[in-house]
Amino acid sequence: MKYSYFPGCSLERNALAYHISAMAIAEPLGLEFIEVEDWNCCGATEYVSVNLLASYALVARNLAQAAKETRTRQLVAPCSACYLNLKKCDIYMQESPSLEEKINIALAAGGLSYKSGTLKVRHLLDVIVNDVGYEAIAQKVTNPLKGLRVAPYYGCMIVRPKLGKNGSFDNPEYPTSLDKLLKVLGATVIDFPLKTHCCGGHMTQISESTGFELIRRLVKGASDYKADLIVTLCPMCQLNLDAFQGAMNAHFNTEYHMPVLYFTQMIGLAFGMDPVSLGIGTELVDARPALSKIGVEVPQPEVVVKRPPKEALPMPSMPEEK
Amino acid sequence: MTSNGKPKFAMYWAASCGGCEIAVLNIHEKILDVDANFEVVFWPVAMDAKYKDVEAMEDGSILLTLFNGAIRNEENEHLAKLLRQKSQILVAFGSCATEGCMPALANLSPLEELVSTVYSTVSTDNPENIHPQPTYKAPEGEIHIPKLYPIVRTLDQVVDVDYYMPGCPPESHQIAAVLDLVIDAIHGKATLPPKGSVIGAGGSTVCDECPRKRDVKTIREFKRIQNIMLDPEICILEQGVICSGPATRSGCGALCPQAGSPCIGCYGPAEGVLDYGARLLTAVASVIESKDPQEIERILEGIPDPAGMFYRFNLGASLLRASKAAWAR
Amino acid sequence: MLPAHASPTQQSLRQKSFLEEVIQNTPGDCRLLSCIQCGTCGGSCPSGQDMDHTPRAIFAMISAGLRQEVLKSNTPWYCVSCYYCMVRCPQSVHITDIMYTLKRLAIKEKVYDDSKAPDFSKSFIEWVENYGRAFELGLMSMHLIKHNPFGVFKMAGMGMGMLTKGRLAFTPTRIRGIDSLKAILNKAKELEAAA
Amino acid sequence: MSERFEPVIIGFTCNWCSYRAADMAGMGRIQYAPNVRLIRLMCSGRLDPTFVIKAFAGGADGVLVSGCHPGDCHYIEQNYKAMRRFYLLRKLLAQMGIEPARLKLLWASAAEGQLFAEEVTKFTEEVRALGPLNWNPEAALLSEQVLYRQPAEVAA
Amino acid sequence: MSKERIGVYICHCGSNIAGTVDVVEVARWAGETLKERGVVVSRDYKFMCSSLGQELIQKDIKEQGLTRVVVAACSPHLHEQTFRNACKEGGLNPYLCELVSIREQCSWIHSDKAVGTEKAKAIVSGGVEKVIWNEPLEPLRVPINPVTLVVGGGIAGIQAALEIANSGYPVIMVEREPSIGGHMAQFDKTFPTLDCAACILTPRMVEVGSHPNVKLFSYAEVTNVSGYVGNFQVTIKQKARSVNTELCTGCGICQEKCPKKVVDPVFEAGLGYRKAIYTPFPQAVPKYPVIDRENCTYFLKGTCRACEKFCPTGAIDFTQQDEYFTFDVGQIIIATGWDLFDARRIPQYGYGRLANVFTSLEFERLSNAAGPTGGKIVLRDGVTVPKSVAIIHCVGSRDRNYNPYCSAICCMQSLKFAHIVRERTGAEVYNFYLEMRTPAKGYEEFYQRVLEEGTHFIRGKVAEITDAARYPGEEGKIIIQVENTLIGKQMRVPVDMVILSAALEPRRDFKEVARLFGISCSEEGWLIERHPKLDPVATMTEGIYIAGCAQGPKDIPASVAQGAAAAARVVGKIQQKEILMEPIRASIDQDKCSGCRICNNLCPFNAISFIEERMVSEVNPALCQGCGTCVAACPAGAISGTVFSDQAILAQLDGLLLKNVKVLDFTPA
Repeated sequence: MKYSYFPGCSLERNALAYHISAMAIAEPLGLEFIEVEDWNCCGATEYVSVNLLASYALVARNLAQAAKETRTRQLVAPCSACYLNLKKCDIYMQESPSLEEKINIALAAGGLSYKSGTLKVRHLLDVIVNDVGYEAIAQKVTNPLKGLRVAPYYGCMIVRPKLGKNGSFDNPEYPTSLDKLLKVLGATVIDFPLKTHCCGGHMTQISESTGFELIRRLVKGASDYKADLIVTLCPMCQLNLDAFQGAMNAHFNTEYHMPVLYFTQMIGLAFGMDPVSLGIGTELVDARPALSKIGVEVPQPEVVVKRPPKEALPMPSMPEEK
Repeated sequence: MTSNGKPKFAMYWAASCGGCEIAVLNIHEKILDVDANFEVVFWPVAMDAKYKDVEAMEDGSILLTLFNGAIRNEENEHLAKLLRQKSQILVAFGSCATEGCMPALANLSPLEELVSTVYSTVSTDNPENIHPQPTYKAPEGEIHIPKLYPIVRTLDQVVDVDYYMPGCPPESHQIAAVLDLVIDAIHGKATLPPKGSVIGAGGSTVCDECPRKRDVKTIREFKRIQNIMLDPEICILEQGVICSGPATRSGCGALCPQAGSPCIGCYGPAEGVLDYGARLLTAVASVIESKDPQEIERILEGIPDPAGMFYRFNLGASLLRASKAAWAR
Repeated sequence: MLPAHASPTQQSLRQKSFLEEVIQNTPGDCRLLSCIQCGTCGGSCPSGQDMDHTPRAIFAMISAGLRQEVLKSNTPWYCVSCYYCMVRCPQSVHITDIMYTLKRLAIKEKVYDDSKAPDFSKSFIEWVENYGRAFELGLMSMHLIKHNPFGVFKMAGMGMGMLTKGRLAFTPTRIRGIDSLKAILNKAKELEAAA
Repeated sequence: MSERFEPVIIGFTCNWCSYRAADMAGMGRIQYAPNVRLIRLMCSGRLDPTFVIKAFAGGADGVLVSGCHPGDCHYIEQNYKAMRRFYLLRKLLAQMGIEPARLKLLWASAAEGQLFAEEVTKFTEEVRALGPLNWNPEAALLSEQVLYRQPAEVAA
Repeated sequence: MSKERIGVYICHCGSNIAGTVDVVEVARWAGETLKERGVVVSRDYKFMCSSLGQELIQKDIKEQGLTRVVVAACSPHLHEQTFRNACKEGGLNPYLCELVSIREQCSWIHSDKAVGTEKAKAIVSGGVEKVIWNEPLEPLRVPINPVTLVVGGGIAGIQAALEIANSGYPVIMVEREPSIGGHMAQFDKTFPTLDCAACILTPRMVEVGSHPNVKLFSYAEVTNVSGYVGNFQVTIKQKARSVNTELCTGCGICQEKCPKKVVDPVFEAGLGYRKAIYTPFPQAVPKYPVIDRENCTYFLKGTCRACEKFCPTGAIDFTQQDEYFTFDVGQIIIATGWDLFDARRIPQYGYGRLANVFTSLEFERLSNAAGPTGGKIVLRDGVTVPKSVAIIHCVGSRDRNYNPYCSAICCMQSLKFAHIVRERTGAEVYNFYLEMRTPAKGYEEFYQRVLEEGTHFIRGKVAEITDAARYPGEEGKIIIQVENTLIGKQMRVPVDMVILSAALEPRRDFKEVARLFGISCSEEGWLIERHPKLDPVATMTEGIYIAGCAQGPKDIPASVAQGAAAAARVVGKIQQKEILMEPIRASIDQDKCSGCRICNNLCPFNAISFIEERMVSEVNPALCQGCGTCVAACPAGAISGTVFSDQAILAQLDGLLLKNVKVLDFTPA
């Protein structure tokens, strides 16, 4: 099965682990991902806050680039925000011919065009559970995640809002596809009541206290349910819950230690792949104690601080460097 | 009144096959009554006459004109108008004049196609592909042929008609009866029916005169006559072959069904029916035995040419009259 | 002319234009007119506790024509785009889309009280417009310096962690088709301005 | 002002389901294309193909035939008869040059006001796309195209 | 030029028509343009259906000598009879009046006045052309069978059945469940008076069961309906009870001895158990139990027969088969009731996942003295008494995601629950409401009472119900998250128990019911009344009435009122002895008929027969229903139909296409 693949900015760097684990499991799952040529940022939730039409044009450029790929009409995005932006743009264009016309006028300025409905935008999870299917996944499991208590965490934009005639591929309030997948992998899956609650999005940048509170609720919830780790499918969720967990603990004077991994990493582990090849070890909240429960040994990662190359552009200075 | 005191009689043949003329002659000794009671002033098939003689007559000087044939060309129309002007009683005689008959089936095709079929298709031996020209310069001078109209019309679509006499051709006994009636009327022994009436025909439909045994009807397959051995006793429609009898005016004596062939509808619609084809269609469709759309469509494949089937004689007088291809430019 | 003692609400009710303005600036049929003030949105909102007004209250204020108060409110900037309100709304009001509309109107008129969130959005799109991709390190550091210089220390640990784990890039990536992208975005802005 | 072609459509409905569907659309104030003018029959089984043909011959651009859903007929099964006639009629009309899309069969229950309205609008657009029918065979006789000229003396 | 003198009347219907149709212009146009067609009077009037409007027509009939009348107003289904009667009283045969709809079919569905006006002209023109062909007719008289079928044995059906039976006429009642009583039998108390539901219902149930005029079929369904008002034929399927009711005394030993216990999803709303052989509750009417064959050990495994062994009268009959009975009835009342909204459709309310979230029906059973806990209000563990209870209004109602309508009873029901909880447990009660709707007699007073009892009222639609504790004090509780809209702040209220006042929904099989009885239902599935205000219990199908919640959500007083109203309509009809029917009939012209027999098997009512000796077909007018299918099928044009004759329809067609309008002041719409 061939798919156009839109990694999105996060997967280039902060969520590289998501990207490499997705690539690693693609082959055993029989999936072939063709990266969209010279893709650009989807605008996240920011661009539309400033300029409406340009935000759609920004997304539409990606659709136009992806539509050039003739071997497939399916566009898959692992990032929930990218997935929603791409899908929303395509569906709003279908629903409003005048929007479609305007977007195409803009695209034409860059030598591109896109006919809405050409591509079917999918989330990576949707593709894996529905196109590959639970049975096919089960057959590949060599190292079941037995004994590991996991909190399946979907976040918002994979299931909400309901767009177009078909809505989302899973229930917007109580999705179960990731639960089922993790069960197939052999994990003990908790009925996580906060599974579709918000990770805070960009709130850490807008209002720390608000952002940290949202992180706290989720980490506390998973911890109350005695989860060993949270499994997610969105780079933003992972970033907030993982990278900001320390700052959140400091803010509330708490001591949560709740690792956050991507579902693709969990699939890879169940398939018996090398944890490092799945990007495990790059999480800030150490997942090794949890993974040791299922006998996965992760070597201490090398600390690599890359220096900027010569061609690098000037950087704004960090205050501590002053 | 004419010189010999007898009322004048005319008969004309427009777009038709000539069968109507034969039918009139086929009334046997009755023809003598015609001669005894009428002075035949114009009847191109039977006697020599010139159009200009007719043109010279006084308006209304002909008592009875039997006009057979449809209006295909300019000459037909000219004569229809001329005879209307000169006649007191104008009868649309036979199927062509009343409802278009076979000539009007040409209304399913554009005129260009008809002409090219006649002069250019493989079955035509016309190596030099010569088509008739509207005008031709012969050494003797320029000659012309009448203009063909894009659609065929019935007589009453061109002129006012007093009576209609259906049939292809009208049955001789019916012709005789009509002539008797007119003769009686001349002598004051009978009154003519109201203007616009259909004469020389019955008031019901062909089944009324058909001796075949009839039961309720359910059709699961339409068959064509060449593919079936018809039971001589049983209603033909019940055997799956479309018989126009139920929708066709009686008066012929159900000749065709009696001879083992379905009625093809030459006597036209029953009294008060607006569109013959629609009535026959609705009757036939109503008795299809299926409730499944796909099966119905499959059964209907047994009627490959509904227009030709249901409007065999009546297309010219039908509500639609001609296919769009024929009339739309 | 209204009497001098007319309250701001009475004044604004007569104008009645803000509601229409919001509806017109939101794509599709946002169904704002159908709001029945049930509070499903306010109850569902993850950051609702920190908003000056719940979304429900904002809608009441919009229909009351309290333009300034609405555009100054932090409510839209605290929207995390989780879409809970939108899927739960019993009247199918496109709440999240309306929040985006309010942000755009506020930026256009620069009427917000706290510039932190608008600036974040603006810096984000600046990187996107110049490089075609988001650049987290640049964005986060610039944003922090401007709005929370002391918070930098709090975040420094996390930043260093990210750097050591190789999860932050030092340099932004520039897409090859940046000129084409710029042309597209400029054209889009031109079209929007014309409308 | 743009001169958009507004087709004239005659709609035949049964008294029990489809006319009530139209009533229902009205009661729900569902806005739909104004091009359809309805004739209420007791049952779609009352529909004589003559009516449809007369409508086309008389200037209609489209004809809607509407009744209860198969199996729901107020008269048990008469809508099946309408269905049989409809298919045969459509075949005949196609031969006459009337596009099958100008004749629509719509099953609508008394509860389906929304469906009725939507289908009418859809049908109107389909007929609009086909353009005017303007049925008028006599028009052919007015055309100036002459295939064979005929002088006065030719017959004599 | 028609020889008729036609009067045309255009109704404004207030602004219903006049808002989108220029009625004055239509009247002017008809008066001038259709003059040639015989129109001698053309008027517009505010409300044609008012007595003044009707008098206007009657005056013109007398003074102007009208021979035909066309009224352009609302749908003929609403007022055709009104205007026919008006004409009749004015001295004109009622069938010479034609009502054409320019409201449902024009003004209400268009917003452009020019378009609406032009369309209205065409519609009026169609009516004028048609009315010329209308013939004076007399309605047909048909005797009425005095037996009435009542479908559904809830409170509405019981009320209707008793009213009719007590008037001296026979009733057949069909109930799907083993006992009558309906939802009301499940309740403990009834608002606002807090009467014990069983105390007021049971005597009525007994009366139905023992009434000499009532024949009761429980555990039965109607499977077929044919015929027409006064003369329906209905088929009733009596499901096999596996109990011989001739022998059974209702002693209950079988239920005691039956070893198979199953959850009762119907009467106990899933909160309690019953046996495989059971009556839903002790006071069941009839008293005979039924064997639930899907759960009976004998039917599943072939052994057990405990009930048979212990039955003192030998009434158990495992071999019983479903039986079918056919009855002739004159009229039918449908009172099939409602189903509860499935609260699992709202995952964020946790029903089905959080043990202590209950539905309203579950709570009814929980609080019922005859219920599974004997009326003790406890948590799902069966022991713990809640200290705090949240009652959520509008669950699945007033929500476009589920049901857009208001379920009408939930506010009062929720107040009743609040009262019962306070009274029996002393718990803190929080009612989460959207609007408090208490419009009937004594309802607002009940609200006052509950307010004074100290129940907390929080205005806001609950966002979610969760067991995920966020703050201290929330652990182990169910937390209600909501915006208190009156203060504009989010709140989290931790409680022990939640009651969801779930929506009333149409019966799940509403489509089959509507189809079976040939009546219509709304998009949601509520059966539709003939007129929402003036004819709330009749349907568009003569002789079929609706009562209770089948027509829409309503409380017990309203259901009883409707049951009684339907009964009054039925009795009124019976007492007329015969009914007048539309004289829409087919007839065959014997001279034209050729006996082709095409029509012979087209009539589902067998009204057409073939007369062998004369070789013609004939229509029996007593059997003919007037569908007109044979008229449309006769190849000879020998069959004609009244009211909708070929000429009339073709004329209306010409009218709608404005074929006879010579003045070209018309631009097609």
